[in-house]
Amino acid sequence: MSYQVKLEVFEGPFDLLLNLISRQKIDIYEIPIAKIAKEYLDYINSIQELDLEIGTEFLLIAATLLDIKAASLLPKKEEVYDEDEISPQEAREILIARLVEYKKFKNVSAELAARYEAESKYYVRDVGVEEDFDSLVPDFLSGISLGKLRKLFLAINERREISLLQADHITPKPLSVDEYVKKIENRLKGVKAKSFRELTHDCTDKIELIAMFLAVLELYKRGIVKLGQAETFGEITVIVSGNVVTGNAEVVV
Amino acid sequence: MSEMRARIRNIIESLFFVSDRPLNISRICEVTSVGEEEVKQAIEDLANEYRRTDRGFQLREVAGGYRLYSHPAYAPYIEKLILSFDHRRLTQAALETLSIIAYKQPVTRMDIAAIRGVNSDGVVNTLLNRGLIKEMGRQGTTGQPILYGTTTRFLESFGLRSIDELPPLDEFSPDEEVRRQIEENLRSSAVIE
Amino acid sequence: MSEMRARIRNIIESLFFVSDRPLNISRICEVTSVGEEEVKQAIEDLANEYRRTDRGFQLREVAGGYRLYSHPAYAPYIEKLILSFDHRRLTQAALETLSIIAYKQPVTRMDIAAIRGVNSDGVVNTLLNRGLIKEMGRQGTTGQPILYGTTTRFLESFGLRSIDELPPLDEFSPDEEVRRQIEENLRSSAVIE
Repeated sequence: MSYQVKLEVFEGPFDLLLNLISRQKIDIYEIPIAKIAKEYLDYINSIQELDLEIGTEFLLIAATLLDIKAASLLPKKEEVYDEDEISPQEAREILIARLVEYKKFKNVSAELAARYEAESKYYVRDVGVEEDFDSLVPDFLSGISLGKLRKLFLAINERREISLLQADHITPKPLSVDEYVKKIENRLKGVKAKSFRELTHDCTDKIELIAMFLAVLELYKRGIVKLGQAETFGEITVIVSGNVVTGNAEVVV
Repeated sequence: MSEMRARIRNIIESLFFVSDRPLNISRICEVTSVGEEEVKQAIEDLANEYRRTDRGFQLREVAGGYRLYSHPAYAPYIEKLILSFDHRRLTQAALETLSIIAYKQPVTRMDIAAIRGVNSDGVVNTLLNRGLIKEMGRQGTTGQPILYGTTTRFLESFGLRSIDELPPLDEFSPDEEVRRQIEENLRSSAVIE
Repeated sequence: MSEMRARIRNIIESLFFVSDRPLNISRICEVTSVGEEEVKQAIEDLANEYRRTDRGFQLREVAGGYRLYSHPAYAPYIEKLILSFDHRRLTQAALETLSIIAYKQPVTRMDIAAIRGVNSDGVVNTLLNRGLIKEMGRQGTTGQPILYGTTTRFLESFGLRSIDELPPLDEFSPDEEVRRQIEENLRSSAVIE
């Protein structure tokens, strides 16, 4: 038994717009801009319902689309625009140019991703200086006070917290619960039970903990484990009760 | 191979073996007191030998120097042995931002946001933390915004010898079909039903 | 040498290449799913080959297994190379790692890497060699990773009687800018659907 929860995510308004455009089957008797503008707004509404913060950038593009749409619906007449005001026609040209430019980088980022993937198969030696040559490395502790050491530790922790929190709100990191299901299955191999704390000892961030918890629930649903908790907020025990079967589950976190 | 040539090759191999960063030819010349031509010859000898005998490692030119890497064919075994943190996945947002910085460097955060259409500060900070980009000074305009560029680690992580090795950006322009689709869909002069 | 035998030799060579600790035979069997006899054969093949061709490195049997070392004949060149490096980066990495071990001990290499965001094995080895940290047993989880803590020498260097005398962390409060950044990011952080 497997389940699928997937929310389409976009890297920004241009990404969304390109996606909507690529799905269109162009019909010359239709008014494309009206359709695109509607779909764009529908998407924004749907993510608002999901309580995701909407970037002002999304709204700005929505306004531009509505502007172009409005101009297309009004009877044709020569309108006069100020020099520093952008006409809907100009706004459209700018938008097209920006979309083309963005698409170029989106394309090349796929190429870079492939290179990164290929490169990940190469490992370097990271052994450090061999014992025999250790005396050539300067003394790390010279001029270092305890206060400095403490400061360093706090700085690393802080840097880490910020980078964990700075997950871009428009591009959440997808975690596959199935991966965590497999991880838990491996950790339960050959044992009767383990506490949730033991299972998650190496989780480095909250999102990962949540994914582990979802994975435990999934295993419970599949009848592979039973759960026990002696008291409220007490330790959760994961008890092996069935055979290991793998299915597919994906969730976007 | 002459004895001398083999000796130079072995000395240089030992240097690659202990180094935790790419070594360039001038540093090797300096350390070994051997001329540039002989060093180049030795590097070629080593690279050929590893290739020919299909060893567990390879010599590669990367980020302005040469460095030993494990052979990619054996990656699955190495992964079983060690845990790697340097190859954590990059998100689509990070890849897009990195592409922009790589091709347009030096760029400001505003330049990046203008191309992506979305504020990219969080992604820029993440890339800074991971050492893939760095500050390159400030732009001489109002507000003097910080300029960003890619690092040596970026080159290493993507297996590039230098930034010039990036494929030409023009090759990635959307094709005619996509352009036409964009134009048509944002057309305002459509027939009203 | 049969093709199979050469392949096993190359896989094992790649493992030695990336490993910063002695590897014992049973660990190699486990990682490669190859039998003990074949692994021993491969180790012998490698050692013979390095000896015969007088490479820049050697395979040595040390306490607990086998490990690659640079060839002692080339030590003068390696010394010159190490002296030519800028050690500021290493010092920074070493101090960061030491501060994590001091405050979070006992910790595994994985814990350290997770906190620093990069693989820190080389630095951990250097600190071990320097006698500032030591192994403190093994964690009772999968893989039984080694736990590290600070040594008496570490305490002595700072004139501490015990590790409890380390300055406490809690008096610290992040400055306003950082706090604001964290809060803002929390507000926009991801949700699970």
